[in-house]
Amino acid sequence: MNKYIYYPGCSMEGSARAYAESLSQVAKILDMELATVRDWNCCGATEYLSINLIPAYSLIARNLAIAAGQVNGTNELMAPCSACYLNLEKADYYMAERPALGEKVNEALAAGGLHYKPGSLQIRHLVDVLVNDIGLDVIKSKVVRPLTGLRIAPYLGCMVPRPDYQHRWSDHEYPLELDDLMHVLGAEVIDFPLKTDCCGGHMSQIAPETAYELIRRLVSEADEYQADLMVTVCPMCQMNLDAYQGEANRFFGTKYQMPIVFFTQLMALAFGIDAKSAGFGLELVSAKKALARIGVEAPAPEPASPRRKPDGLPMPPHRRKKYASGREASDEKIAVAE
Amino acid sequence: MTAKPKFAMYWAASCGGCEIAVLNTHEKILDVDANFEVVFWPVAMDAKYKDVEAMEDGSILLTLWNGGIRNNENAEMAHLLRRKSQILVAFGSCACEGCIPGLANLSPLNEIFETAYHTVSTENPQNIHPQVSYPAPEGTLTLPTMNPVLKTLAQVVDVDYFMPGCPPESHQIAAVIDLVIQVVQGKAELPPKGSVIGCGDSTVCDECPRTRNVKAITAFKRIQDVAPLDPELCVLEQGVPCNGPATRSGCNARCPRAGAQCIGCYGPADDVIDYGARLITAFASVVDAREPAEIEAILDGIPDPTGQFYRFNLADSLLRAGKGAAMSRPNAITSGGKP
Amino acid sequence: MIENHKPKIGVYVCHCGSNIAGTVNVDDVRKWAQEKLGPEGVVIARDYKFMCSSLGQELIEKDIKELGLERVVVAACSPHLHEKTFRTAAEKAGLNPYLTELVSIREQVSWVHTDKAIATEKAKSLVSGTVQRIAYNTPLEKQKVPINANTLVVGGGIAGIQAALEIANAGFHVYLVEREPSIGGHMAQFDKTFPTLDCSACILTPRMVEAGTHPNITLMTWSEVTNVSGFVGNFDVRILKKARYVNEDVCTGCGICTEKCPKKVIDTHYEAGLGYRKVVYTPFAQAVPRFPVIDRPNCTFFQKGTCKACEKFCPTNAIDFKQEDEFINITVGNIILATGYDLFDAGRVTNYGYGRLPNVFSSIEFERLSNSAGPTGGEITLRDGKTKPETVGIIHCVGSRDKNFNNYCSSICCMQSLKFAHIVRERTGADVYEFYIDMRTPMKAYDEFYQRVLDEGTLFVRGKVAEVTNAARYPHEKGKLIIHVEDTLVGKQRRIPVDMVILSNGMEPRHDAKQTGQTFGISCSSDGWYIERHPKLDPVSTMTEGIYIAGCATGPKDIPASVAQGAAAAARVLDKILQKEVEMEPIRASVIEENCSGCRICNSMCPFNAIAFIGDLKVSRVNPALCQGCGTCVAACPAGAITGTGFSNEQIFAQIDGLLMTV
Amino acid sequence: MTDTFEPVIVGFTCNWCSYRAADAAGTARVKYAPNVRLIRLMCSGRLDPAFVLKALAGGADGVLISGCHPGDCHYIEQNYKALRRFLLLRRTLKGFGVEPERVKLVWASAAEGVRLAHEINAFVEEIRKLGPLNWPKWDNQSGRDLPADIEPQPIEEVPA
Repeated sequence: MNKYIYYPGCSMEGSARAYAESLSQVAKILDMELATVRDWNCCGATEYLSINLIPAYSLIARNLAIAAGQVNGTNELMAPCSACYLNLEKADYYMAERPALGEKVNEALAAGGLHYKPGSLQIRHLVDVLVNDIGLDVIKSKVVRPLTGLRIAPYLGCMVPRPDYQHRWSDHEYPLELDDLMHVLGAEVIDFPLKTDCCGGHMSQIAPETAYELIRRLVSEADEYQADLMVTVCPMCQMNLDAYQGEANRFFGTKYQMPIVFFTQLMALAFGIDAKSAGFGLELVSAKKALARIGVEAPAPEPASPRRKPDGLPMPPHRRKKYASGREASDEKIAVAE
Repeated sequence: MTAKPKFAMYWAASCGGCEIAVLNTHEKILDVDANFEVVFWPVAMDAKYKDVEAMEDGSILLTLWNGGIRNNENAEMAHLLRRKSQILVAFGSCACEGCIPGLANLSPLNEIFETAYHTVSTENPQNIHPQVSYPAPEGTLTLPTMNPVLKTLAQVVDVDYFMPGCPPESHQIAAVIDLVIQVVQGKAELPPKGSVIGCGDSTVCDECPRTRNVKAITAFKRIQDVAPLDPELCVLEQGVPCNGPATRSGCNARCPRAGAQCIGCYGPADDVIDYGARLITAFASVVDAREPAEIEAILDGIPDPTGQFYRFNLADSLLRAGKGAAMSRPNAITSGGKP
Repeated sequence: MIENHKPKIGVYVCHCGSNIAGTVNVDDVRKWAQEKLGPEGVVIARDYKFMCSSLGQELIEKDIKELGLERVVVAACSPHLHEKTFRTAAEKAGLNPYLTELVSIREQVSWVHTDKAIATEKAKSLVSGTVQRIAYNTPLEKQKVPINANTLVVGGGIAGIQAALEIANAGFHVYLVEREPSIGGHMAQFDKTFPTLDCSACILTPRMVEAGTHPNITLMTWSEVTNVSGFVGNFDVRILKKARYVNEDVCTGCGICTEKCPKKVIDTHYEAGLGYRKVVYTPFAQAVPRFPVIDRPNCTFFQKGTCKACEKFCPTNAIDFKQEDEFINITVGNIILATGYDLFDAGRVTNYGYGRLPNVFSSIEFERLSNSAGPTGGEITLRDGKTKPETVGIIHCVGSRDKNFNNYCSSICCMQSLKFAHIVRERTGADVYEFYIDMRTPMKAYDEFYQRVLDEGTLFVRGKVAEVTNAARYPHEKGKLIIHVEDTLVGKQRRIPVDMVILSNGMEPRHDAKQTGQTFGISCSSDGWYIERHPKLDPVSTMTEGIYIAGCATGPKDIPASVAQGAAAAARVLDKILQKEVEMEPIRASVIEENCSGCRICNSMCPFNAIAFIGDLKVSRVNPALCQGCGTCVAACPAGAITGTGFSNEQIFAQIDGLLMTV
Repeated sequence: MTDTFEPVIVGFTCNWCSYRAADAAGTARVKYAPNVRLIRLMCSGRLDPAFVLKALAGGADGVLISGCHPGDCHYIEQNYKALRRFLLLRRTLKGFGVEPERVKLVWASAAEGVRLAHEINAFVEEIRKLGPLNWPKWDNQSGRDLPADIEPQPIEEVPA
């Protein structure tokens, strides 16, 4: 029994449900005990650290402090999401590296009766754990339905192997752990050259055209290699490449249909789990055709929810408009402006 | 009265073994009586301090002093006998280098009293703790005051000769007595002042008959764990920490010959600056390992290195002797980094 | 020790211009020494602008003569710089040189501290330490040991060959040991040499032949030094001569065995993995010696017990499958290490795709590719062996000047890359891009060569290449290797599609440099290169007397520099040989036999076997000719029966006292 | 001027590596704490534990021992002997009530001037934290040099 303290992060409960579901299946088969961090909170994702360090680190360190309190036979904290993993590791590293920062963070934590001593947890990413702890041999031994014939583009994204504070990865630019893992599942693994390139990240929110280009690069390259699907280890990569693939296609006038799935989904399939339980059917670019190549029937897609109107309250009028008009806009006008 | 030279012997902080050793010279003791007038020897005859005080300074030819200086009575007597004696001999390990009583220097006085009077090995139902003075109906009774540390005789008064051993071997005592008698009779000369007498000038190994080889020690063991000890081979080479290599000869390697390790009672050999340091370096040098963890594992076989290396010599060790110097250093704590 | 007589000591404090006086109050130190150290024997204390100047030295000499000084303490720079200067000066005035000591108040005080008051106090305490110590210094006489005139040169690359030839030509015997089957080293693999574009083999092979036939050179290839003991003048060296399975006495080097050998394997060594060789082989046509070796792990006979084609066809019956490795012991007076370098493994820079992308080549691969004796006969082609490239990118500083790999500059890569560019353009007419960080062409005629390559139309892009990829973004990139780089002169990111990429990978210390260093008793810097005795003034000597280093063993170098170092090391060795004797520092241990009880603790202390146990007398004895003066046995003796000259217990105890004297 | 404790440290260096490292630090003008006073030995193997005891007894608050890295000894393997003596010495010091951390062994090659400077700074800080080498206040007199006419003065009266 391999024990880990498990930090799920928000994606696992939202957009990356397929990741969460397949992971729980895989963990069961591989005899991994995952003890979820009690009352965990947001890791701050990719944005908060660039805004204000102390509260951002405090936010992360709260999870570390709680997890450290949960140490029971293991001090290994595992996160499947790249951003969560990086943030947790970063906080642990910089709290030790910059004692002044560590002190301030602990001061903040003290308000909640918490304290975190940097270095008391080992922070690991799921792929690292699977390849280096569980081991490829064990994983191979659990394969009952080899993915023979399935061409896979393994894609890690930017945050998992870099900066790799604890030197856990074979290489930062071209790590082969995920390739090896897919290989033992029996799949045909392409030597995907863009495995650590950017997926576009939050550019899809603030500069969609930039994101589209980044998405196009990845998807077109996988297509060039005639991959049946791309596997990813990161909820954000999955989200960007899957949800915005259509937009990118429209933008460039292309017709890529590259399914983007989590690597755990393929593990689950290979371990003999049915496609639905492995989280298939949740993806937007259907993996149906790809799965058919290995004789797996993909579940019917969930009925798409009707497209909703934008959430929330109406916006105030644009400030520039206000000054351009040279007069104060009345409250009523604001209310009806949208 | 005869014109025989006067002889004294005194027993300070020590076990009394030295006195037994003198008596163990058997008929030789008669030579002492024949050649000397024993004027003061509390363990053998009745005498009062005031009798000594009444003597003329320098009137005693030879005083054998055994024991360290533990309390103010010892110190007072040391000064007194120094004044009264022409030749003052630090007799035995306690007087020379502190010996077992000197090990108490590793603990502060209150701890020593605590251990002596209030630990489980002491039956003390009334929880008695001794007082310096006691107002008895007949008048105030006083006891000597303990000094903070035990000192060697030479740390308190000028000493003419040192005679090591715990106790000094009887044949060595006999030889020294013979020598003094010959000197008295004008047939021999005294050795230079400050000499160590009644012993050899090399180390125990010199008198040890065991075979020695190039040493490489892979484990230190207690002697009872080496069974059976090879009777022909160097004890140290068998992993038993034997202090012989650094210890002065003179005992005729009594312990190694008897199948036990030398524990160092004859003290440092000539040219030895710190007895313990010599053993630290000698033992560590022949440890057969290079990795710190391996070395530590081998060193674990010497559970009490301080005791092993300073059992007899602590009160006279470099570190002990230097403590005063360290204390008197004008202000080690300087301000603003200005030494 | 010094009963009632304190020797007369003179203290001299150097200003070293402002080097010392800028941080240490020299006047204060002098006054203090005069007053406070008077009771310790100081009779005169002076300060002077430059003690090491001839006027400064004369000052000391004059005082020795006029004041009858018995000891001299000079507070100046490190003893490693000027100890000899002052000892010689004192000796001129009639004082035994070992009665003069230097106190380092420059390297250890003025240069490393800033607060003048603190620095001055520290200087005083250091002076005090040495004043106390020097009272116990004794006059010593240098010992002389004869020098064995034979020399061992390790490594048969161009530096080693040069060194061996220089010494051999001077009439002394040299053992040249090389672990490959042939001498020649890396230079034998190259096609052209920069900047003259000489054919590498054409200029190298005459030297190889000379070394191979020189009556004063014993050539030992396919051999390795396994053990070295002894010291300058008399090193005992054990050499492993690996079995060649060819009897060198009868082999004529006709090559029939190679021709007839039915098995080919990839030649990862000489051909850098681009070509093949037979199992019984000489690495290249001009190999010296010409005897082949049998590659035992690949030989069909050794694997399966059959074949023996080579044996059957050998006209002189030189094949000897029963040959075994043997050890040869030699004695030499001096050793030159010219062990060279390893090429940086370009595959470590994963973003350049070496080993993954077929048309990415390492520098040594390109050397073989362009070599007319190479696998393509000098045709420059892509990995398919046919296609000529139309565009070639050459990337500089692969693994060098990169904190992820090696911080140092490999010094030859700029010139090597220029040479590649020239060859590519000359032979294929392809467009060539050079991607460089800085161009470094400082030696004779190097920059002119750079200009020439510029004029030939090679395109230079200044910037560190981010990656080499086959992932095309645009149609024109399809099927190409795309070099992604920030062009720092234009200020833009560029993607340059090429057919072929050549990585100018740099040099690394030999993978076993540390181990070799330990065999010879020399050490490596943190980068792994051997440390010179002095980086500027003594670049071919090491801290170990009698061991010299030349060529790339000390750091990246080009051919002229390696040759110069080989010759320089040889000159140093000849200097030693011609002196016939070597002066040894008289720092020695000796046993006071009356105090020695023969416990034999010290017997295992000496790695030079200088301590012998005299069974009859039950004492140990130090052989002064073998003693190197480390003092380990002195510190180990439990009876205090071993003394060490120059660093006696009394000296060190007194120095401790002095250092801790209240200042 | 602050009241920080400035420890006095005696350092023993090997002629071939750490003494040269100190030279290298000097040549490179690397600044470090002025608290260490170096003594040059030919080899760390020359280090007699008595030197360390002498330095501590003489008023040093710490002792730094430095030699070539394991395997790099100029005299082949003597630094291993230094290591063994150092380890046993530390154990013995502990028995004396002296913090073993006051004696530190540092390997530094001739090229490691900067590292040696860092190690010195770190050691000075460690000793600063430990404070002065305060012998338990049992005794205020030194050894054999005691004039015969001075009576020993007990610091505190405890009955015997």
